[in-house]
Order: sequence, then C-alpha cells, then structure tokens
Amino acid sequence: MDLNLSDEQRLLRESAERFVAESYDADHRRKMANDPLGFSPAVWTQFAELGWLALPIPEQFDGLGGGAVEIGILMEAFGRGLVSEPYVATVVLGAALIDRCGSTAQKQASLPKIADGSLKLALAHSERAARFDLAKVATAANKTAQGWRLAGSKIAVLDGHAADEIIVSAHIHDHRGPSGRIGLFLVPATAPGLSISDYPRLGGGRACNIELPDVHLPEDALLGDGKDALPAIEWAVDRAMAALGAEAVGIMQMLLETTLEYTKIRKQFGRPLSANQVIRHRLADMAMQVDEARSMALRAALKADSTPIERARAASGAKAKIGKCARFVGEQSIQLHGGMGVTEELEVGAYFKRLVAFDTLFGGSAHHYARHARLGRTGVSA
Amino acid sequence: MDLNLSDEQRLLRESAERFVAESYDADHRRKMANDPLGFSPAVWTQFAELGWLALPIPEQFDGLGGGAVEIGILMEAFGRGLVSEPYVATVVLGAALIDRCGSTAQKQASLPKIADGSLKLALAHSERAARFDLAKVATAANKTAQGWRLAGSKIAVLDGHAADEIIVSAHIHDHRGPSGRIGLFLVPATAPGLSISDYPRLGGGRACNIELPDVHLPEDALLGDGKDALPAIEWAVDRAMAALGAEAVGIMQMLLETTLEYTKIRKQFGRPLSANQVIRHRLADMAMQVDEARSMALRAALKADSTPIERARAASGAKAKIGKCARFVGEQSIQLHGGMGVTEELEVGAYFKRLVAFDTLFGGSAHHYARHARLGRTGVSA
Amino acid sequence: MDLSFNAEERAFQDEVRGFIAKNLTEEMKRATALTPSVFSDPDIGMAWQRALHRQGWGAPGWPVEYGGPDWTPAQRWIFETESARAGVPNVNVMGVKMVGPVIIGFGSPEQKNFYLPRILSGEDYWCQGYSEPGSGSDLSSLKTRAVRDGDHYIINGTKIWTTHAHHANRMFALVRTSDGPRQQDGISFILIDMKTPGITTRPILTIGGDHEVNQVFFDDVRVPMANRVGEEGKGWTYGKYLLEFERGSGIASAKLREGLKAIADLAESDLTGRAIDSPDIATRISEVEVDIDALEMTELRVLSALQTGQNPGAVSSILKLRNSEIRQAVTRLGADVIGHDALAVEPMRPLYKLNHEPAIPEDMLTVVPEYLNGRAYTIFGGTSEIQRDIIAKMMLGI
Amino acid sequence: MDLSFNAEERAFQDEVRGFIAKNLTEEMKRATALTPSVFSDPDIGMAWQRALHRQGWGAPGWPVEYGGPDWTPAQRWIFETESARAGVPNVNVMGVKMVGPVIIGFGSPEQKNFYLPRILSGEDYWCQGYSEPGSGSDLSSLKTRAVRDGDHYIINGTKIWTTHAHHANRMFALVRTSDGPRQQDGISFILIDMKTPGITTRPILTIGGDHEVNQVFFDDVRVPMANRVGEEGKGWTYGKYLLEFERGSGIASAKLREGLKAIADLAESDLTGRAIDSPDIATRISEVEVDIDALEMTELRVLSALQTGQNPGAVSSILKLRNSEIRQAVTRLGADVIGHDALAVEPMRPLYKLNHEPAIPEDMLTVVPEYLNGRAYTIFGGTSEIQRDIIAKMMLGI
Repeated sequence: MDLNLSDEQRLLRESAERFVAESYDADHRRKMANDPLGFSPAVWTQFAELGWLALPIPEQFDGLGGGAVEIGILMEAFGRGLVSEPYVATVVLGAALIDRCGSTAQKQASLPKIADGSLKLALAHSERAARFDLAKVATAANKTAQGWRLAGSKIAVLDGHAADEIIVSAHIHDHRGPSGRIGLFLVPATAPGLSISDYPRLGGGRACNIELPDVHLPEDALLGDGKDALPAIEWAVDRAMAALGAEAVGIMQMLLETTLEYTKIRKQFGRPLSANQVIRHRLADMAMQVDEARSMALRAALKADSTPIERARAASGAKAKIGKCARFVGEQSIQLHGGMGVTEELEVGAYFKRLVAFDTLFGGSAHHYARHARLGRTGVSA
Repeated sequence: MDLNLSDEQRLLRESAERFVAESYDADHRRKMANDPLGFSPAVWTQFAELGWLALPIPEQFDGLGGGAVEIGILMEAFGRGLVSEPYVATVVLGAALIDRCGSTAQKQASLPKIADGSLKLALAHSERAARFDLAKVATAANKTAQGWRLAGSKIAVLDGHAADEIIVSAHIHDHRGPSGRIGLFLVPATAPGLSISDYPRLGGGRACNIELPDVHLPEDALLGDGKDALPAIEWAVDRAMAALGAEAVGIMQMLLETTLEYTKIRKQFGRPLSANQVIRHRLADMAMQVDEARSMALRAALKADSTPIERARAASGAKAKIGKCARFVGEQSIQLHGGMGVTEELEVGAYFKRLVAFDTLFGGSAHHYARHARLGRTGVSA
Repeated sequence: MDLSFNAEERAFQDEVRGFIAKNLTEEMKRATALTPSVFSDPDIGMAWQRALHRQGWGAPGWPVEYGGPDWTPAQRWIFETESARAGVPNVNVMGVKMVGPVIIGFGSPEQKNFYLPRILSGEDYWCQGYSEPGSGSDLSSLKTRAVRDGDHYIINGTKIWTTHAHHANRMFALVRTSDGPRQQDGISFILIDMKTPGITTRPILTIGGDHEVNQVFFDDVRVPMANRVGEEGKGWTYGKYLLEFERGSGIASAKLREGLKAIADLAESDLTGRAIDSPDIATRISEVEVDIDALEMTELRVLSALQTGQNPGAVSSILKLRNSEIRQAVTRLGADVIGHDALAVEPMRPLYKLNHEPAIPEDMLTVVPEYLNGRAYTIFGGTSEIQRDIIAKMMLGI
Repeated sequence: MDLSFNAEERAFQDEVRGFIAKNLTEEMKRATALTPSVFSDPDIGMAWQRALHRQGWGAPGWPVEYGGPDWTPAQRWIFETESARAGVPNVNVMGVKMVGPVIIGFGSPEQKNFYLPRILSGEDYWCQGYSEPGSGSDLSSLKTRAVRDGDHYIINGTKIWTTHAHHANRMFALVRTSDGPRQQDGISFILIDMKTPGITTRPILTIGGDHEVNQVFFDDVRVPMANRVGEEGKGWTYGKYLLEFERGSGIASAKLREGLKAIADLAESDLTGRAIDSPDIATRISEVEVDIDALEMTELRVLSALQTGQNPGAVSSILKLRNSEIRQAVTRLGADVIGHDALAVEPMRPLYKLNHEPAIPEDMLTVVPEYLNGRAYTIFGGTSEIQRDIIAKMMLGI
C-alpha cells in the first residue's frame, strides 16, 4: 500500500506541468477557440516527441507501457492549461480500443502510428436516442459480399473532425437480423458516404455529428473477430472517465487558485472580498471538494485494471463525485468573480465551461450514481 | 383571488395561539412525555368546548363545516406548542373518513360524538412491508356469516392507544380470493383478539402497532357499502399531510425565533454568535425556508378540495417541500444551539424531533417528489 | 381565502388572452424563445411595446394620469402571467419599469412631458448607467464624475454592465457631483442622450456568447443641467427607490414556469432519449416545479396584502433571491436534460436569424447559453450574498 | 503507486483477524451494535481493552518503550480497519488516545510510571475536563479555577460535556491557574482523581436519550500539585497538542463503511419494505459510499505520506469535517430507510440489556438515536463552522 509517486511519475508530472505552463496561455486558448481545427498540430508533434502519445501503448508496438495513473498525471496537467489537443480521443479511447479489440495486424497497423503522432483517431459511439446507455446502439452493420455496410447516425463525437480514422460502433446484423453483438469498425475519415458536421465544443476543442447513411467498408474494418465489443467499450469509457476526472481536477485546482487570489485582491465596501466569512467558508468548501475530487480520480486510475465491477464502480463513483465537485467549484468560481465572471473577458468562464462539458460527457452525476448503485453493493464492505 | 384571512379565520388563529401559549409550556410537555396517555384529557375537553373538534364536521352532524384552511390555522398554532392531543388521528383522519365513506347511520353514530369530545378515533392503515405505498394492504377481511373476520398487522398507528374505535383498512376477500378493493372497518378498541402495543412517538404523543390475528366484527363494521376505499384513504391522507404541514410551519417558526434569540445572546470569542456572517446567512436561509413552507402548507389546504390529481400534487408537493425545509430548519437550529442543542435539556431538541417525525409520516420528501412526478405534469402549465 | 379568480378577473384574463392572440406574431414568439439572454432585441421587443401602447397597456405600473392602465394588483398579475405563458417579447424595462417611475416620482414637469410619452410609444430606448468597474454590489463607491460648467455638466468616467447600451438612444445614470463625508451624498441622477459627443461603447460578451452588456466611456461629455432629475446630490435616494421598485415588482413565477415547461417538454421528447425516464430528472422537475409553486404563493400573498392596502414587508429580497436560484435550477436542469447535446456551442447571434443548420435541434439551442448566462442572476442587482445580508438585517434584525 | 497490501501487510492483516476472531465474543459484538452513542459502556469496552493489552496491542499509537506495538502507519490502518469491520467495542479513548500521549509527551517520569500502565491494563478509566458552560468552541475562555494552597491546588468551577464522567475514576482537565493578558496563558493541565471529595456529577441526557455526557462540579477540590502535567500555565499548549492528535489520528472511513453497511442491509430487507427499491435510497447509498471512498483515499494519501516521513499538511480539519458530515449523512439515511419505524422511541438503556420486546425490530433500535446523537458530530471537538475557519486560515491563508 503506497500512494506516493514513483520517481518516474514525479518526473512525468513535472515535465507535463512545465510544458503546459510554457505553451498554454490565454492568447493561445483564444486562438484555438477560433481555429477550425481547434488545436495545434505543432503541439501534437511535441506530444509525440515527449512520448506522451506512446504512454499507454504496449512496448512491442513502440509504446511505453504506462498505465492509467500515468495518464491521470498527464491529464491533470492538461487541465491546468485547458489543453485542447485530441488526446482522449486518440490515445485514451482510440489506442486503448485497438489494443484491446484489434487483431495483431490491426494493432501493428495503428498503434505505432498513434505513438509517433501520424495517426489520430476518434470514437463514434453515442446516439441521441440512447442518451448515456452504452449498450444502446441503433447504427447497424450488415455483412456484404465485399465486407460491411454501416448505416446510422452518431453524435457528440470528440475530435472526430481531426481524426484520420474513426472507430464506429454498430449493432451487427446477421441473416436473422440484430445479433445482440456490437462491433467496432475502423472507418477512414474519407470513406465515401460518411459525412461529418463539426462544431466548437463547450470549454474548448471540437466535436461532431456523423452521418453514415450507407457506408461500405472492407472486411477487416471490423476490429478483432466480431465478438461483442460492449465490455471493451465500457472498459475504455471507464478509463476515459478516470482520465477526464484527472483533467477536471487540474481545472478545478486552477479555478480555486485564481478565485482565491481574486478574493484577496478585490475590494468591496472598503475591504477585500475574502474578509467575508461566508466567502472564506465557500473557498474552504471549494478546497475540500478539489481534494475529494483528486482522491476519486486517483482511485479510478488505480482501479482501472481491477475486475469489471470494481473498475466500473470506481469509475462511475469518480465520475459522479468529481462531476458534483466540478459543478460546485465551477459555479462558485464564477459567483465569487462577480460580474466579470459571467463574461468572456476572464478565463474563469472558459475553465467553468470545460467543467460543465466534463460533467456532461459520458453522463452526469445522477447517471453514474445510478450505475454505481445498479452495479451492486460489492464495494460497501470490500 | 384573495389570500387574506377572513375575520373568522383571524379570530380562530388568535384564539388558538392564545390557548396554546397559555396551556403548553416546557413543564407540561415533559409531563406529557412521561404520561402513559401522552396527552391531557382535560385539554381534549377544552378543544371540544372551543369547537375545534367540530371544526370540519358538517353542520347536520353538529359540526361547524370548516375546511382545510381552518384546520391549517389551528394546526400551525398547535405546532408552536408541540400539542400532543390526538387531533389528526381523531378529527383530520377519523372524522373525515367517516364523513366521506360512512353511511348516514354511521355518520350519525360517530360524528356528533367526535364533535363533543366523547369519541376518539385512529386510522390503522400502514403495514411494514408496504412502506409508504397506500395501495398495498395485506391485512385481509373475509366475509363471515355474522359479519367480517379481519387478520393482519398494522404499524405506526397514530394515537391508536387512546382511540375508542380504530378504523382499520383491509383488503376485502370474497369467495374468489382478494377482490382488489380495500375496505375500512370500524373496530372497537376492546374487540376480542385485537392487541395494541404502544410506544412514545418521536417528538411527542404516542403511536402503536396493532395485531389482528383473528378479529370478528359485525356486518356494519364496514364503513359505507364496500366500494374501494383507496381513493378516500388518499384523499384523507392528503388532507392530513396538509394539516401536518401547517403544524410543521408552526414548529419551524418557533425554532427560528428561539434560535435567532439564542444567537443574539450567546457570546463566543467575545461577540455574539449572530455577529458571524455565516450564521446570519444561515438564519436568513432558515427564515426563507419557513416562508416557503408556509406558502406550501397554505397551498395544499387551498387545494384540498380540488380534483384528485391537483389535490394530490399539491399535497405531495407540500409534504416534500416542507419536509425538506423542516429537516434544514431543525438540523440548523440544533447546530446553532451548539452543545446544548443535542441534549434533552433544551426544548429545541423536542421541536426538532417532531419535525423528523413529520418528515417520516406518510413518507418523506423523496417519496413525495416521486409521487408528484408520477402524477404527471398537469401543474407545470396549469 | 380563495386561490381562484372572480368573474371580473376572469373577464380581464380573457381580454388579455384575446389581445395577445391578435398581436403576438409567430415571428415574435420564435425570436423570444430563441433569445438566450434576459432582454429581447429591440426589433422584437419594441414591436411588442408598440402593440401594448396601442392598447393602452404600454406601462402597467404607471399612474393613470401618465398613461398607466389603472390595474389592480390582481390584474397586473393576470397580465404578467398570461404574457409569460404566451411567450411575449421583453419590452424595454429600463424605460418602462426603471427610469419611468423615477421620472414620475422625482422629475420636473418638463421631463415628464418630454420623456414619458416617448417611453410609452417606444420611441426612446433606455439603458441604465449604474455599475462601474470596481464598484460591484457597492454602488455608492462610484467614480464617474459630473462637473458643472455653466448650465451643463461635463461627465468623465465609465459605466459597465450597461445592458443594451449599443441599442439605446438614452441612458439614465448615477454620477458623482461632489465629494461628501458620506459617499452616497455626492451622487446625482442624470439623463443622457447617447448621441452626445464623447460617448463610446465597448461590447462585453457574456459567458454564453451573447452581446447584451457593454462598457460605456464618457470623455468630456456635455449634458444640460436640465437633464438632472430632482436635486443635486440626491441621486442615491432616487436610485435606491428604483432598485427597490425593480426588486419588488417581480412577478417571476409565471416566467419560471414557462422556462420549466420548455425543459420538461424536451425531457419528454425522443430528442433527449426521453430524459424524463431517469428518476433523477423526473424528480428534479418536480422539485423545481414545487419551488415555483412556493414562490408563486409568496407572490400571491404579497399581492393579496397589496390589494387590501397592507404593507407586505421586506420580502423583495426573498423574491429576488428565490427567483434567481430557481432560474438557475431550471437552466441547469436544462443542460442536464439535453445530455450529449450540451457539448455543442453555436456562436452565431441572434439565434432566430441563424443562416445555417445548427448542430443540435433548434429547441435545444438556447439551453446551454441560458445556463451559462443564468449564472448572472445571483450576481447582478445585488449578489445573493448581499441579499442574504439584507434579509438578516431587515427581517431578522441581526 | 499501489492500493493493495504487500505480503507483510497481508500477514499482519491475518494476524489481526485471527486475534479478533478469538477474542471478540458475540455478546461484545451485539452490545457494540446496540450502542447508539459514540462510546461503549465500560463493561464492554474495558473487556476489549484487556484483551488488546494481553496481546500487546493496548495502545497502538504509543512509542514502544511505553508499551506501544511499534506498528507502521499501514499496520495501524489495517488494525483500525479490521476492528471496524468486525464491530469491536470502543475502548477508553480518553485514556489511550488522549491523556496517554500528553503524559508521554509532557509528563514527569513518576506520572509516566504510574498512569501509563494503568491505562494499558484498563485499570484506570479516564474522562476529559475541557469544555465549560459558556465556553463552547472557545476553550480559552474557561473559568474553572485552581488556586495554590501549599502543595495542593484547590479547584472550583464546573466542566460540561464530560463523556463517561459517571464511569471514570480519573479526569484530565484544563483549569485556570492565573489571569494573564492572553487568556490562554493562565491555563494548566491537571490530573484529577474522581473520588476526591467535592466532585459531583450531573447526568445530561443526549437528544437521542443516552446518558453519555455529564456536567461535573468542583467544590473546593484538593488536588496535589504533583498531578499537574508539565509547567504551570502551559496547559493550553498541551491541550492543543491533544486536540490535534485527536483530530489527525482518525482513521474514520472503515467505521463509516460499517455504519453504511448496516443501513444498506436494512434497506435490502423486507423489514423496511425493501427501501432500496426506491431510486432515492439506492442513489443516496451510493452517494455516501462514494464519499467514504474519497475520505478513505485521503486517509491513505496521508498514511502514505507519513510512511515516508513526509508531513501531510493541515488536513486534520478536513478529515474531521468530512467524517462528521458523512457520519450525519449515514445516520440520516438510516432514519429515512426505516420509514414508519422511525416514529418509535425506545427510552430504555442500555439497549443490549432491554428486558421487553421492543416496538420495532432490534436492528432498527439504534437508527434514530444515532441520527439524533449524530447531530453532535458537527458541534463537538470544534464546530464545522470553526473547522471551516481553520481550513480557510491554515490552508488558504485567508
């Protein structure tokens, strides 16, 4: 039992914090917000050089074999800078799903290119009618003589506009109709028939809706051997939630520091805002919630490779709790900044919006408390 | 549209407040808490003399024909004194059910005696396995040659130990088994086979569990003609919740005043507690919640005779909201009284306990928000 | 006691409904629904003001001699409620509800004759110059200065959070005309023509991406002394009168109810995967609805007291606070109801003139901007922290 | 980083489990489960203390030269966690965890030789004399006075909230030995034999109906000066040391988890009509469980820091605050879970010696008393308001 960082982990944290502090400032973020790509390809190349894109990829595919804890360390630093590069889409979701579901040939084809920065991915899974139910997939995959035919619509695809290939989930149909199995298909962004409409994402980066009215794919577009991919999707999303949780912690920490500083400097009725006991207590609550969020993000990372139920409960617990903390810390940061807090003039708004986006992604607190409860009481006395 | 009190209503309020202020003090309450009856028969007689027992009873049965608003006025005053007389059991539930379900003969037999104070009733409906679902009644009523045979168990019967007759709900069985109809039976407290184990109730008064292993009743023990009594039970419980809500408002108002006074007097670190902004804001929130609770109790009373859905949504909305306010006001009253708040030395504890009992009775806030939601959105745009 | 309307009141309700049915166009309705900020753009809002004015309803709260309709509090309630239900545009409240009452209360006969009709008709569009950078909820610390020069004031300084300054042709402002021992005593209430040389306006985008407020700069702006309302140095009194008027005049529950209804409709729709089937969403809709019920009852209790000439007491802070908190609960619920689609940002404005297909269904477009902009409810007009200070002091004496 | 135990730690865990299995009787377990106050009655608690002492585990936190077991922080964690899981009785923490460390830190050799073995063996039972009527969280204002008379102090005054004063044979107390410009400077730390003439004890019933605390009166009570710990006038320093020790030493999550488990078991039982089938109850159980997870992680982070000799920083207030709030959430959930049966009051104590059939199932008997008594968690040991003051000051520098 040891929750201290190893030397390697400490180095990773320091280099990530340094990089973010040097490369991301308000100007850079404003530029990215108006950029049609939403992030900087040059920075992406630096990520590759720093080894961050290779972090969770196994060593035999040119990766570093890191785990969820290392990703969390990186993501927390990303949060401090509101990094908008498609790291979660490509590395945390994309690389993980190919590593878990792909054939050796598929891994060999993709993972080294992800590690060296030459391949960006996205996961197109969500559908509007499914809400946050990962098992509900109406997009259909039918076997054809040449391979597969996909038909359906996906929404809220993170960074899909920037992806070279999109991993699309679809319900596999056989001659009897729906098979009950979900397949993951690697679809080139240039596939005929596929159309992407992207939009700026709340709090930075971009997302898109994808229409697949009738997209034909070769046989080997299916990742792996066609067994139900739902457990893999849940596994990958649980890891993504842990990573995003760590990012949210970085964002909250930044908001806490900024707000604390503001209440010390800002004077009203002749004295600093922080002279008000109500505001001091509010900040104490914010600090406590940041601390709790940090505990939960770490916990979800440490349990990312546990049994499915333990992993899922830790991930849902973290997502729910961090989401609650994030809303509180975000909303109170705005409140304590007063009028300036509700404008686009201060960065506090951008950080708040990213927290709102975090809470929404993959389902909010209520959804994940309910999932946590549904997954049973194995943890109550574990 | 007019929410001002009429002159009669104002007089009722004044006389009730005066009576309570003169008759109920800490000593009286302590005596009652250790009394095996839990209330004072002499006071009950005074209630009768003041006309309060006759309040909602129709004039042809020696009543005053008052409504839910008048009962609310009385109950709010009762709250201020933590009155422990069995008014809800006998008048708000008992008299109402007999008036609504009984035959003319049954009304004639009971209502004038309730009005003059010579008959006390109780409603035995709840069962442990049913939780707060009013429709779930396992106690069975079988028709016999002589009348009826009741078998089952009831819990949490308000003031059942003091009742001359107990209205017991039971699922009517016919020769094919359960009929799907609930019947209400007037059971004398002395009925052979009936056993009552009573206990002190949280916050004053008493309640009991009732065993009916095999109780034989005459034919006319059934109230009315045997049509399903569930709608009547829901109606009566909705009215009781409105009345109890008004009582809770009186309790909260008392706690607010007491706590406000205490924080002005009590000094810590050389200045009154109320000099702390956090405590001032807490008291402001308490005052607001008392005001909101007052609005909701009045609303439930004003809608007590509306359509079933409108009445039920108003009652559940009030029960849920007042329950939430009650817990907040109660818990914060304790907190702000510090160490003395968590003892039996101050009365704040007794008032708090009555609020906890209120929140529990007929189901807590979550139960009633869920019922409110289930009853549909008719009110959203009403 | 009676919650229902009497025959007279019901007849008036029919009249209001009839008026709205005849005058509210589909375009106005859609534009109002697609406006994620508090105020309608003037093209929409002033069209409605003209319709109201034609009916003699241009200024519901004004005395009849200045063009008010002479309504009872109950009629006022019915008018506001029906307007909210129908989704009518917001008129220029800075004119009708804010500067109007001050001019009526404290203005000269000339000011009354000149300004009041132009507010009624919609010819003038007003903005409010109160806050300054650094003043926040502590208005009395304001620094914009008016120095006498003959029969003019020369104004220098800056105002911030000026709603619709970019639309308005007039501003009423609090400015400092002298330095007294008490900060409040040197403040005067001035009416300014926005076309006066030396005035510039800088847009401030809200967190939801809307251009609603501005910073206004005054650089040697000459304003006739005749434009001062009331006495010099008494501006604080007039300004506070207005703030109280602003807080107390709220009949907020009807609008909250319509806001909740829009969210509940989305929650019942397939567009959100029937969010309402989640017990959390269903319960929260009920929770908010009940909170609105409670606020409505408090409003009605105040109304009843007013009807019979009673003083309802210092409840305006409670009404302001609860309205803002419930509004935030509604808009937050909205963001949770639309789920995935809360990620999509549509930066173009106005939304009702969008010239491309949005990423999400039209009914969802305002949801997140309203949640974001709605954070301002607990800040402007006195923060919630200030309101609680006031409640503790005024109602509880601590 | 690693959440799991290493081989050595697992071996220790087995040892602790083995010890508990052998020594914890069913009677002790039932009595502990049926105690709705914080502390076990001495008949139960001291039996357990004797068992621990036989094993050499009588004082886990003490240095090995005074009889401590020389555990690592991880072993301490395992011991506390396994004890909570098994439901062992509470020992006399006022002796082992409170006065013991003070005597070790500041006592004379004679005091150490005399008192420490008696704490370990359970021969002495201690109570704490800190609070006074009127002092509340402002301990430094205490008024109980000790005046020198030869080689004795004569003590007059009163202490309140004295847990188990009616069981204890010794008290450690803060008393005023002089008046300085700073209130804190005149306070001394004194050990008092409870059988000394002039001491009387008045029971105070808690809101849940338990006799746990008392008021203790001192009427010319003569205490040898040799019973003063450390220097005269330095008592405040020793007392604060203890308070910090008390706050920081908490490994609270394991007990919270067992408390929640008992409630969750009830919620899954037919006795409550399967309360867990209500989405509200199920979600709240998860919410509380997750809060416990977060607290546990924070405790483990502190533990890891301690293991490697780092200073974990000023988290003791956070741990105290979260523990008390979560404890209240658990007990409140309990009251909601048992539904109708929350109405029933069982006034007899101790509940494990009840001589009649209770009105509600035995597993429910402590639920409401624990909810009621649990309100004290955010009051005693420094209110939550004080804790937030401390966090703001110490952690945030405001």
